[in-house]
Amino acid sequence: MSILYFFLYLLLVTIIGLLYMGAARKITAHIQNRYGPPVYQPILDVLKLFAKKDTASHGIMHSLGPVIAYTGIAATLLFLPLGNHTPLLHFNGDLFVVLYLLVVGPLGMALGAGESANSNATIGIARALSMMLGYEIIFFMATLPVFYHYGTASIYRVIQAQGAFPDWAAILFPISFIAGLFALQGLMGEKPFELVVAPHEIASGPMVEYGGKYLGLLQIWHAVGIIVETGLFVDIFFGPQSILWFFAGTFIVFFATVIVNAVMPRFRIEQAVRFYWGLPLLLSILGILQVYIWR
Amino acid sequence: MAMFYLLLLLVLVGIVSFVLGPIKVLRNIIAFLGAVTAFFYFLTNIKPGLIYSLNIRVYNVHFEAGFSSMFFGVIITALFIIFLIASFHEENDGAYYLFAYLTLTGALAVLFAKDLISFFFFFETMSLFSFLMVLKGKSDTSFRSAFKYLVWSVFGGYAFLMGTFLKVYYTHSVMIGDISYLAGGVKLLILILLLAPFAVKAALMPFHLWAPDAYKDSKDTFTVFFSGGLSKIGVFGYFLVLFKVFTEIAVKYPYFLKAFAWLGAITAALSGIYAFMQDDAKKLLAYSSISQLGYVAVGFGIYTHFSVVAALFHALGHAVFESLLFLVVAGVYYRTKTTDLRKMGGLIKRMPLSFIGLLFGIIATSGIPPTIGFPSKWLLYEALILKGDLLLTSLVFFASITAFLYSYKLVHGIFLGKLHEEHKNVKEAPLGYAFGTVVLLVPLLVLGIIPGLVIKPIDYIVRFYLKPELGYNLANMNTPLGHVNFPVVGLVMGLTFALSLFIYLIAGKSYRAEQTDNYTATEAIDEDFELHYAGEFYGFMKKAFGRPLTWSFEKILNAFLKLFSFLGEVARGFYMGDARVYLFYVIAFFALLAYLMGGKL
Amino acid sequence: MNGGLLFYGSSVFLMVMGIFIAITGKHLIKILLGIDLFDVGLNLLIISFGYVNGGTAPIFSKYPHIFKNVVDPVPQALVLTAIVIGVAEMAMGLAIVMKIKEKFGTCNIAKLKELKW
Amino acid sequence: MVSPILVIALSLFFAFVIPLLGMVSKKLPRLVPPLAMLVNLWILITNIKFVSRGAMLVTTAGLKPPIAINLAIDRFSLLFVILIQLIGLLLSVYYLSQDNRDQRFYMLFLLNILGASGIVMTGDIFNSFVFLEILEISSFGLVASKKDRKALEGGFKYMVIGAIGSSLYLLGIIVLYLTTGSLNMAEIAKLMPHIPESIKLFAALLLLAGIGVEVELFPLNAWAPDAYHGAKDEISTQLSSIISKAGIYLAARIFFTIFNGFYALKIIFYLGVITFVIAELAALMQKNVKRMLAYSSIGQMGLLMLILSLVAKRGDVFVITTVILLALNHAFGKGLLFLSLGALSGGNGEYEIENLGGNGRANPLAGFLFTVGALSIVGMPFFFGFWSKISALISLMKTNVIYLIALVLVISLVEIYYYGNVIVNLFRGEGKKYGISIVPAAVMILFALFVIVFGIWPHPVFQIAQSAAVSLIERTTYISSIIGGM
Repeated sequence: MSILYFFLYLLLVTIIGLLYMGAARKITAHIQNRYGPPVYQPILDVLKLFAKKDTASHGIMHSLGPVIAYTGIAATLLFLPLGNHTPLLHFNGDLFVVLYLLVVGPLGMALGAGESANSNATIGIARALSMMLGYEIIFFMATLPVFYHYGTASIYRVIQAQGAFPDWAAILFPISFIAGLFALQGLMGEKPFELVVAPHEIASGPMVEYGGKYLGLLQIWHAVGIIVETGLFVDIFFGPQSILWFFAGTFIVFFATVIVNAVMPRFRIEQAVRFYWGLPLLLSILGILQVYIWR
Repeated sequence: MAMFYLLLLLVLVGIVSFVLGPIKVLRNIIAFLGAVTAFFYFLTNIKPGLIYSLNIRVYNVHFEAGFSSMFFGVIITALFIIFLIASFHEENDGAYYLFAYLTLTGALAVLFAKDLISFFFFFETMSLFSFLMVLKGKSDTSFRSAFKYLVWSVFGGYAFLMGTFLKVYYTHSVMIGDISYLAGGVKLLILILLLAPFAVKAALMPFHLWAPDAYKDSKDTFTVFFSGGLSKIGVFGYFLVLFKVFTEIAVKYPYFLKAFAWLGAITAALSGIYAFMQDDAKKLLAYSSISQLGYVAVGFGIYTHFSVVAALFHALGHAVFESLLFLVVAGVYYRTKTTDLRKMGGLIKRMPLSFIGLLFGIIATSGIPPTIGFPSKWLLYEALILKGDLLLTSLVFFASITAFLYSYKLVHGIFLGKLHEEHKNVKEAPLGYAFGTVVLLVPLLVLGIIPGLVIKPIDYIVRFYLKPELGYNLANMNTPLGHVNFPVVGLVMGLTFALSLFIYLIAGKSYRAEQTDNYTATEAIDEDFELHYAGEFYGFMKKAFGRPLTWSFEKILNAFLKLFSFLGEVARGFYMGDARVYLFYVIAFFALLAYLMGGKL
Repeated sequence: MNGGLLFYGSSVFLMVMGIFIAITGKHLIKILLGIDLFDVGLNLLIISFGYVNGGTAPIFSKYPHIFKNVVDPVPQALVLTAIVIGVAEMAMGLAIVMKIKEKFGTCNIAKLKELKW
Repeated sequence: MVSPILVIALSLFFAFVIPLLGMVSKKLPRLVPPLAMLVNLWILITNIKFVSRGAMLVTTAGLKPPIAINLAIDRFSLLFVILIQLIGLLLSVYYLSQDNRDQRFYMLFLLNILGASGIVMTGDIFNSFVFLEILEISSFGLVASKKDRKALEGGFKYMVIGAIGSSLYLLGIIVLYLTTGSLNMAEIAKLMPHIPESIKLFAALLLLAGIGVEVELFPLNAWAPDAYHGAKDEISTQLSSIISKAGIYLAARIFFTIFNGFYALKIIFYLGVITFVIAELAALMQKNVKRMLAYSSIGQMGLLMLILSLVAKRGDVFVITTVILLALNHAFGKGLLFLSLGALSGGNGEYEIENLGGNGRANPLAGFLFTVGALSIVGMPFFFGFWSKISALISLMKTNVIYLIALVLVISLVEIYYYGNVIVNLFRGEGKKYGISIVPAAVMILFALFVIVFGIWPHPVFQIAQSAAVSLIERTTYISSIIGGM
């Protein structure tokens, strides 16, 4: 029974993620003075992709790549508290479990895309991994003061320790929060850090050789990814006390990134990495200093 | 006595395999049986607390087996068997096995040594014979590397000897024992000197310069033992010095520990960066090995109960996954005769087992659950945050991100991408390599899911010295900060994988496409088209990081060498005259003496 | 210390001259001669150490009471040995110089510069 | 028991028999030195059990000391004379395989051994001068015996310095004689407390000049690299294994037994340190392996003298034991290095590292032996050098000069550096193959066996060295056993 509950939970989050993607397209379209597709369009896309026959595969790892990617993000989701709502098998959602599981997704995609022997895909992966050297560390450093302040490594306990509006970690640690926002933009792979996919340069990068059900899996990976990434951010900085607040928070954060995405141009890869090693790094270090001073 | 018999057995097996050198089959059988016998003899007969003194008249050699020596001894001996089985595929002479066995003898004796002089003796033995092993390496540059390795190891050994003499001078005892009661700064000096050889063995920056070259140029199978096994002597030494020789170090020298931890983190981070800039698989792995050992140093530097548990667990993990990676690369070299990432690619279809080995190896290296790399990293982070050094934590985290970068570069360079024409008919690595790969995969996964199996003995080692803070049973680990149930993590991953696989299977069919059947905009591609992107893989990082990447410890070392060469030139200049000049020296010498002693004459 | 200042002075002068010649000389034989001069000076010095003003030779005699003022015999014996040794040394040295002349074609010490590296 | 004086007498006899035999047959002279050494060794071995802690007195001309010339042999001297004769035997066996030698060479060789043995056995200080001169003159000849430009140049340099040094040594003896009225070592030692300090210092400095040349102390050792470099490999072996050992003995005997420590040892201490450092640093930059070995040899002697001088700080048996161990390691290890270098270079004088590249691989035996020698000299475990080096460090610790341990270790690292460089180069690339005949190979293997066997089981050597050291340390016993009561 509980296993069924799991599947339903996962399905729900996937659908919500897809709806977010649709919303993003709609928002972008409005900013660019277009009408845009309906919000549920991504769901239709995914269904269509899954239904497609005759998909090209370059080998076993190429096929398994998207599977592993979705595995990784789904497992992460199961360790991430959605506000005060926690899945069955959680143990207070330890930060490091989440952070390390979060990498499984990109790794799976990278392994799969690598086997296709398409240089575009490989370049995309190289960019993705290099970007991690930028945003992951900033994200980590931005969240560290929060965990240190509340004396726990559990995301769930961090949420519980925060209260309603003025007790948010975002307000306690504004500098870290801003650094975290920078990192989130990279984590989501939105412009100006949209280097991995970069359709105009490397033909959507790792995705270039994927079609049909593989692309479908990657789509739902991306959809859950949106929830997990923004959710992690919201959990840590806003401490949502209910699942509704959680989704509201994620949507607001996502909305912000989408707007930035819509109006920004794209960095070059070395610019992006170097950017992260500038101001955001400084901010995150300042955030750490702040928690030291507070204590 | 058991310890002595064990060492004697190893020496004898070494000599017998040397004598049997040309008769290959018999030699291999003897060498193999010797290693296996030693392993089981170790497991059955050597118990913690066993003491033995060997009187060689001139000097008493004292042996004692402790929990820590048991722990490391089992790792080293087991890896030796794996190395040995794989090495039978290579062209080796009898002397190779003699040196290998003597290296093992030295390493085990170091673990057992109870007094500092024997410790030095066996440490030098190990260094000497492992130097000879590197000297017998495969490439033309192995000579240079072996030389470097020798000088560095001996440097470490001599620093240790200096520390020993200082210790004996002030305490009048050569036994390895507490010297915390000593007063003054000399203790700190002794501490640094005693740690030096282990920093060299465990390739802690700035003592790591020998490692990339020596790992690269030693024979591939030996590197498995070299990197996985012998570096454990360094970790053992950290433990020995920081716990057995200095029990109050955390109170007396907290800043030393802090510096040590930072050094470890810098090692981990910088080596990670160097690693993903390499284009040679073995060199990449060498830097990765250095990087991983950096975490161990961090664990020791934090000096709390579960940071040390994490360090020791990570040492075990390093032995497992780094050996696995080196073994797979050795197998690949055996088939393709290259370790250059740019010249390989697409081997996944030809060497699937090696691919699986490497895949799990890099997953463990990156610390992704459910593999052996995860529990130690998790514990380490908990310890770091609990300690409150957030910048250090960030540096360590940075280092573990570099692990993703070099890991992927490795697996992509060898197994993914386009299969090269000349590797079209490559076969799976031979049995010896495959055996090691499969054997190493077992602890890699089992200990990742049930780390409690070895946390218990490790806790036994550490509990004696530090207040136990870590709650654990077979499945769970509890720290004041958090709690992880490792089997559940594994289970969740398994479940979600099943789900994803289910989605994959119910969705539409797919067909197998050729590698040339690719999207390349309008470019027409054929077999000759270079699809494999492996060289300059992270080339743009040079632009991003710029100058710091070109900094290197080697420059400092070179300046030092230059100083010595200058002094040497000056000294040599003295001996370049003719007879009259020499005569003048004599007279001048007496004139000087007469002047100096003028008052006394 | 019965020798006069003259003996000591001249022998020390000889020694210093010998060393000076050996250090400044360019010709191999000149250097050898300098060393020899040094030896001679040394021998003279030793003799003069044992010298007794107005003394007689240290010879065993039936009438020991006549020879009250006997010079010390030991230095003389030593010097005899030293002279012999000096000769041997000179012989060896000159032999080497001969060979050097044969091989190098010169006796200039500044040209003997094979041994540097 | 056979009188040890026969060692000297027979050597002399054999030396002068050689030309006569040479008239009979070209091949006979070659056989004389081994025979002489064997007889000598036999004589010495029969004497072992008669030599007790004190000195065994061998009188000449039927007169008791302090009047006549006599030999005074204690265990310390016996050890050194046996060492010298043993190495002499090994070397003379080595010469058996070479048939292009002049008979005069064998005479010089025998005289050289004779001089060294004489220095070690004599109880008369002037006699030691005579033997020193015999030793030196014959070694000039030996060095120059190669008769090429380098050998002649080295020989000439050695001669100039040696002649001046020994003359100063003679002057020192005379000064001692004038103040004590005796030439007997024991007698002088007995009277030493009565000599004024300034005279003592003056005499000591002069004696140091003569000995310093032999033991290659810093400003007096400039000849050494040239002589070692110019000479044949076997002669270099002889220089390092025999001649310098006689020098060490003389230094110990004079500055410890006669002067009883004193100021001179302090000078030796500083000179030893300087020698050690400068020579090893000079070796670091040396491209010519033979000259490098020469510098290393000088460095080793510096270490040895520095340890020897520590006996002044505390008359410790262990210090002298260490000196003996170092001397043995140097004698066998360095001898092995020179001989195997000869085999590696094929005897054609190409000693540059580049020219030797790969020769160790082409000539595995010689390469192995060179490696063994080098590892022993640098003090690697399982070689005799390990024990001597550890003992040296323990001596330094026991005498409270702990900072010198650091220096010795740093310099040892330098040693490792240049020896390691040579070893690594020997096995790199393709080298030239030279044959090695069985006799030299056997001799080298014997050298190597000493280093390895006693490296694994050092106890016998330690015991012998210790009893010899005890014999030296107890100087009152030595004195009273020669001239009675003190």
